[in-house]
Amino acid sequence: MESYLSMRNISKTFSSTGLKANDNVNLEVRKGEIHALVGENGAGKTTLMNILYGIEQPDTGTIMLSGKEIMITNPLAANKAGIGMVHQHFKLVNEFTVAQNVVLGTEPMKGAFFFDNRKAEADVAAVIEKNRFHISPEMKISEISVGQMQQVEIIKMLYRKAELLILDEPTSVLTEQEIQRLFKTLRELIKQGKTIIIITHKLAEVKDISDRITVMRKGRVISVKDTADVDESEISRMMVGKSVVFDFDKGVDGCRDAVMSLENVTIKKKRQGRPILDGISFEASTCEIIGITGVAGNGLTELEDVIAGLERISSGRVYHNDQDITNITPKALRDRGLAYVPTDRLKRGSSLETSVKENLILTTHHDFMNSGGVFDEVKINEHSKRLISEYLIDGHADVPIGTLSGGNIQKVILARELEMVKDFVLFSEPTWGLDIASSEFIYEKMLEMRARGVAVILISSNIDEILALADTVIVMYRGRIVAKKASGPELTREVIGEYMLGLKDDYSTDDDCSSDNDHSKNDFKGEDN
Amino acid sequence: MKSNKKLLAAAVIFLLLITPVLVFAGGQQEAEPEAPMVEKEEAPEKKAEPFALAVVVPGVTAGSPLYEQLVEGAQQAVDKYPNASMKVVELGFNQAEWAEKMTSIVATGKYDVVISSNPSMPFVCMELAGQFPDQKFIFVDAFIEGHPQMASFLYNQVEQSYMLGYLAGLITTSDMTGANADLKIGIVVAQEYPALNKMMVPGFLQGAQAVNADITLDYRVVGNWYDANKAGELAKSMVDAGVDVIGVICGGAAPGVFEVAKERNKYVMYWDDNSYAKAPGVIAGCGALHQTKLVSEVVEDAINGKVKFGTGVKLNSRDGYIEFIGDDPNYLDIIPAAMQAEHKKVVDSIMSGSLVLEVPEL
Amino acid sequence: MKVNRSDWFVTASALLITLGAAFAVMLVMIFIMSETPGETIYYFFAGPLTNKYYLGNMFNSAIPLILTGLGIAFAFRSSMFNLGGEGQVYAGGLAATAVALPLPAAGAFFGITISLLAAVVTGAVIAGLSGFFKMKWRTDELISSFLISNALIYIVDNFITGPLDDPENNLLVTSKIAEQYWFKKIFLPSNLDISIFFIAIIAVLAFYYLFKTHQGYEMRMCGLNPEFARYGGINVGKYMILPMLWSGAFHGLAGAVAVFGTSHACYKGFSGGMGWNGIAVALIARNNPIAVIPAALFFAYLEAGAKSAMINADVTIEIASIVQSVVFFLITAQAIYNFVKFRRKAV
Amino acid sequence: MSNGEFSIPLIHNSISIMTPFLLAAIGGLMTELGGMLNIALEGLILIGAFFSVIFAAATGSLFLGILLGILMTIFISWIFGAITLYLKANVFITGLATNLLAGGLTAVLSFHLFGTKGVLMFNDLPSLPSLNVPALHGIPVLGDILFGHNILVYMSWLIVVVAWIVIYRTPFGFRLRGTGSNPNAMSALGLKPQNYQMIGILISGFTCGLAGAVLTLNLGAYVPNISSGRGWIALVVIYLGGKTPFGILGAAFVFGLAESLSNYAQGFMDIPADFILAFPYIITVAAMVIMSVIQTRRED
Repeated sequence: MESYLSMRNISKTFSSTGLKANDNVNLEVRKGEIHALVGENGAGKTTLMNILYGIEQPDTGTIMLSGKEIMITNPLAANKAGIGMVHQHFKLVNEFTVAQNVVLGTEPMKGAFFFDNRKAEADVAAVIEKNRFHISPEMKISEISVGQMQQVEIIKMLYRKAELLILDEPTSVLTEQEIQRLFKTLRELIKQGKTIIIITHKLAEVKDISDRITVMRKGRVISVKDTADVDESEISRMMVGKSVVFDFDKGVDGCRDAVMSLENVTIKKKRQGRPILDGISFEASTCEIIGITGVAGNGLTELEDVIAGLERISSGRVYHNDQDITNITPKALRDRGLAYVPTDRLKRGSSLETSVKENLILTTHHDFMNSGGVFDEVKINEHSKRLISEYLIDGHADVPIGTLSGGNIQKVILARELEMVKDFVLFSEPTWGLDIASSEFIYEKMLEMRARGVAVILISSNIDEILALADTVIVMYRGRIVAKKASGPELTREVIGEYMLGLKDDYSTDDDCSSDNDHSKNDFKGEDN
Repeated sequence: MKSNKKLLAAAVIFLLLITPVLVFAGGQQEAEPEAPMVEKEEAPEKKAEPFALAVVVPGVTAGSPLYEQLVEGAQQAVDKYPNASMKVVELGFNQAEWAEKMTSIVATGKYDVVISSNPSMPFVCMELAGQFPDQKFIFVDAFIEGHPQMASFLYNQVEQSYMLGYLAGLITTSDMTGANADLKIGIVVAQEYPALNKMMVPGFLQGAQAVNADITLDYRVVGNWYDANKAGELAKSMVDAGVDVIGVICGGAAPGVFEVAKERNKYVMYWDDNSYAKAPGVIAGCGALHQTKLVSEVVEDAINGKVKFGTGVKLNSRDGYIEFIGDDPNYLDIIPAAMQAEHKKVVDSIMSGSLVLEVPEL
Repeated sequence: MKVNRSDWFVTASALLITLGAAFAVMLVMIFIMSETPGETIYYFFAGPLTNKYYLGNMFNSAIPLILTGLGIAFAFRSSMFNLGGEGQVYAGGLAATAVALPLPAAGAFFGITISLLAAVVTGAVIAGLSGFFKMKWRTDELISSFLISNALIYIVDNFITGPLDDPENNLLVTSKIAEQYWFKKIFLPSNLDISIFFIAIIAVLAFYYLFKTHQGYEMRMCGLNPEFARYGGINVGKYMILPMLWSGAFHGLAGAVAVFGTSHACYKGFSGGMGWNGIAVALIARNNPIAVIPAALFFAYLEAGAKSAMINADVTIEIASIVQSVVFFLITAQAIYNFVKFRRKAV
Repeated sequence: MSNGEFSIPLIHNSISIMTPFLLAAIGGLMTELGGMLNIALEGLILIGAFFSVIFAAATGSLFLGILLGILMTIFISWIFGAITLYLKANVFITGLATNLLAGGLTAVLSFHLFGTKGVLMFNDLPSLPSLNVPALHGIPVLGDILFGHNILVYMSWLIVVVAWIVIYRTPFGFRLRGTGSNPNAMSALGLKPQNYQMIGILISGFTCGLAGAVLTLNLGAYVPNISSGRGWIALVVIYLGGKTPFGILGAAFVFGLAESLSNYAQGFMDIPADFILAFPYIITVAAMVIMSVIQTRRED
């Protein structure tokens, strides 16, 4: 079958790092297919797609589209050629509405000078209608959920009449249900004659959605296969050289003493009708991983902040070892031994311009003083050297942490936090965007903590992760706990999914339930039509 | 941390580099102390002893009539003598730097005499004079007595201000087109300084009150010497408060007052210089200090070695260095003849010495 | 290490390019404006170094710049913007003078100590106020420090020309402080005084404080990434006030040192430019306390050169500001660094 | 004395005082929205002040003077922008550099062209025409306050409205805001954030040129340093005005009123002038702190 897109002999070396990101790569994509580009982090997938989208220029190689060689010098040229890309990290202007974000750069005009906002909204509404998205064009980005933000990114490209759509790790921030929605949308787009390239390293999804697969490793193409011809472990082998399956032991019985407990924790903000957190109560106990999940925008972030002491609560109590620690400062909490691996590892978890060494001593720098009150460089160097080898961090102690790969940054954070663990640790989205090997490393550490008797709180929107690790699963919906269940065979992703979407609720009166469901701008309204 | 080590190294190297320069410069200086760089061009065809004059402007020449005249007067004198040369140096507005800059000038050893114009200059140069006992200073618009290296000439600014104040008083009590019923005159100053507070403002008010003791003075400060728009706004608010004659002692900010006076048909009094032409029809009275003449004479004396150092001279209007400009066509146009006559009487009585206005202790 | 040395080279080369460009502009200007360009160039570049008096004064004028530079570096390292340097220097100078004047007979050590302390505290309180507003109500410290400083300048003016004015002279200046407080001159006939050694030590201590103590570490972390700092258990609010206190303290000290070392009295407007130039010095030094010393010297050199050229040759002082502007335009230009880096790679 | 009769001229004068702040602040807003702090406003005003009056004197036409003065200011702002954006220099330092350049350049040119670094008087220059609509002037109070200003005052109001339209109703303003808010969103779509920032800087050159023209053409004279810190105040006005054109109009008026009040206060308040001169700054900082207190309260 004739190739729709063919990228030939693409090579790219980054001058700043000397890294050869793409080494003579060939990619063939057929019209009307969903083509999965898989590989571990750093395999060169994103670079290849950035070249296709005109963000990077290749050192060598040619790009042919519908049999014609094209030059793609910038994203505008890519748009013109009918290529659109949805980035892993959304590129949206928070202050603008959905419609405004979509039309940015190709605004509909009223007369020669004026931007026609009404027409923008109408045009975007038409695109939304046609592709059956569920989002309102006049809402501001700051008001919508992560899943909806991704829809906006896709709408942006459809509005630009993209025929070939590139999606970079589109599912990394989505819930199971949102992923299914996305896939439905993608299939819909294929029906309309579009072509899609999807970058991912989640094997189940590859199997589920794609027609063909190109596997990359270390800047080269390893293999091109029809999806039907391979199974997950085979893909995985091609990606990393070995097969990976997550299957961990559950926690030991007994040894369950409450370490940290929340009682009726509530956050109310002025001018917001519904509390952001509403009567949250649970206990994190020793020898246990407690998994908290939910769709983004339902209170996970706030709960993370509350546990970490970064957000004040309006009412309720928080206890640590039976001592009231409600609304104490993050510093006081740290002094009590809170170890915490945050969701936002780039903004919160690390200081990008600071050296790895200095990042490693954030929470413990008081311990590195010599008698004169001055930093003991020798001690600090030994400390960082030890952690770098212990946590398999690929990077030098003296370079800014921002120059490390995402997985290595996460390992630095992990090393720092786990070094100071006393009796409880909080992980939030610990494997977000990481490759399999790094994720596995983190899971091992987490289990190691549990084995040591530490109370582990795992906040994650990744259901697989929750199911694989958590001994107790808590599901949040609209700021409330809607389910708290011990793990077991009957707790499947489907069950959790129903709770996440508010379809089931173990803790509410009927009144609450009905009022929950008629929320007009609900993302998932009319889900199954 | 790396980058800091790097910068630390840079700092150390820089200091190492600078050290020999420092040592070298010091050594050289000791070898030939006080060795000035001799002006090579001055050497040929000299019959008389060469005479080098430094004209030091404590501030900026441009925009200040007195400093302009200082430079002009010195130039006139120097031009007459081929053996004489001069160099103008401006000290800028930061008084804290004056002494240092003055020292730099004197330390060159190039200049036989330093001339400057400002009541504060004797004080600025006092310490310096001790360090350089051969240096001679001449100060105009300043007073110091008994210092062997210094000669000084002080204008009786009370007289000038009194003349202007008297005219202002006449105008505000008159029925001239711009005058109103309020017995109010005003003055806009850039900043407050001793000569202003002790001679000029009191003299101005005294003159006005000699016309009518009920006249009051509206006194406002711009805050700097250059914000002409602010001066204009102040003038507007004064006019709104009933002022019809405004004295301006605010240097570069004065055009703001001129503009407002023009718009609102009010009158301006101007010190130290015949400046009627700067705002015809608006400046109703101008005093003048004949600094050009004074400086030219003094410098000539200096070139001929005739200046008596150690003296302080107070110059009154009868000495011919202070004057009210009463013959300018602009003045004659604006002021009614009767008023001119009345004003002339007072001016004459001061010039003749029958009305004595003492210079206060500065 | 290898990487390091090449970075060194890049920084130095980029600096040379910048200075080269400034030099070129300078030459062009001198050739246009001066009738004796050779002489002017000589006095501009060599002038400050050929004569003990100029050289000493150049170093002397670097002293307050080092302090204000340190003050700004501390603030910037913590991502706090102190635009109120001018007023803080001025108020510091006044405070020191106001404390020293009523103590004409106290011992030198005691008098100097409490005067400097007064200056440091005054500066710190003024700048700290902006930090406090920021911590408490998120008031933009950049604007508030600037406004407070502007208001203060007038108020300090009033003290100098009013209550503290010296009736003996015709200057806008306070009375002279007692002679035992004057800092010892070390390089006569210039004004350079002993404080330069102390200032150098202060710069080194500042470096140690910033990079080797836990408070310095916390301050820097707050500056680089406040969320990270808060997450790590650092009291971020404290580091909105503390760096401003330091910054103001350095500025206040700069004012006091200028008075006690050079003018021995508080002149109206003596601080003019010290605050602004401190910002430039700090940025040229990339907010490194030790690099502040050469940066301040460089700055002082440019000023001294212009002064020397003005006094000895026939150009006006403004030529210095044009040359300075060229240096400022290019000194932080990333593209020049990248250019040198790229060329180096290509070789 | 300090009663009713003063309030009308007081407000009338605050309008003329606020005009340069307002103009410079609107230009500064354009760079601010593009995500850059524009320290250079002060220098740009000075450039505009100098060139507009000397060009006006040279051509004998106010219009040409303003036009050429603005062009010159735009040129200087282009240098500032090009070095900042294309050579990737620190915007704060290049802003300071622009201010230094403005001071140096005007002095050197003034010395070379007119032989003085001091005041340049151009007595033959016509003064700026003012707008008087006799019919509307009759409206009590408001008529007295709103009319009788020079045309540049009305132009500044027009510019506020145009700025609002440009910022909120044109693709340019839309992209400019996008640039300041998230430059990555712009570059991901192939739009170059620098281009919009550059235009923002050039607009600030335009309005600062006009602000400068107000200062000198009002007087028919140029005084060195005539900008007298107005660019810095403009920066304050941008923040105080909440970074919106009409907010800036309000903030500029507040500052103008404070300044005007202090001018009038010198006449009847028996406290040292220095304190009165400090007054506008104290008022502004107090207003700023109070505003942030209110805002924090509201958010909690």
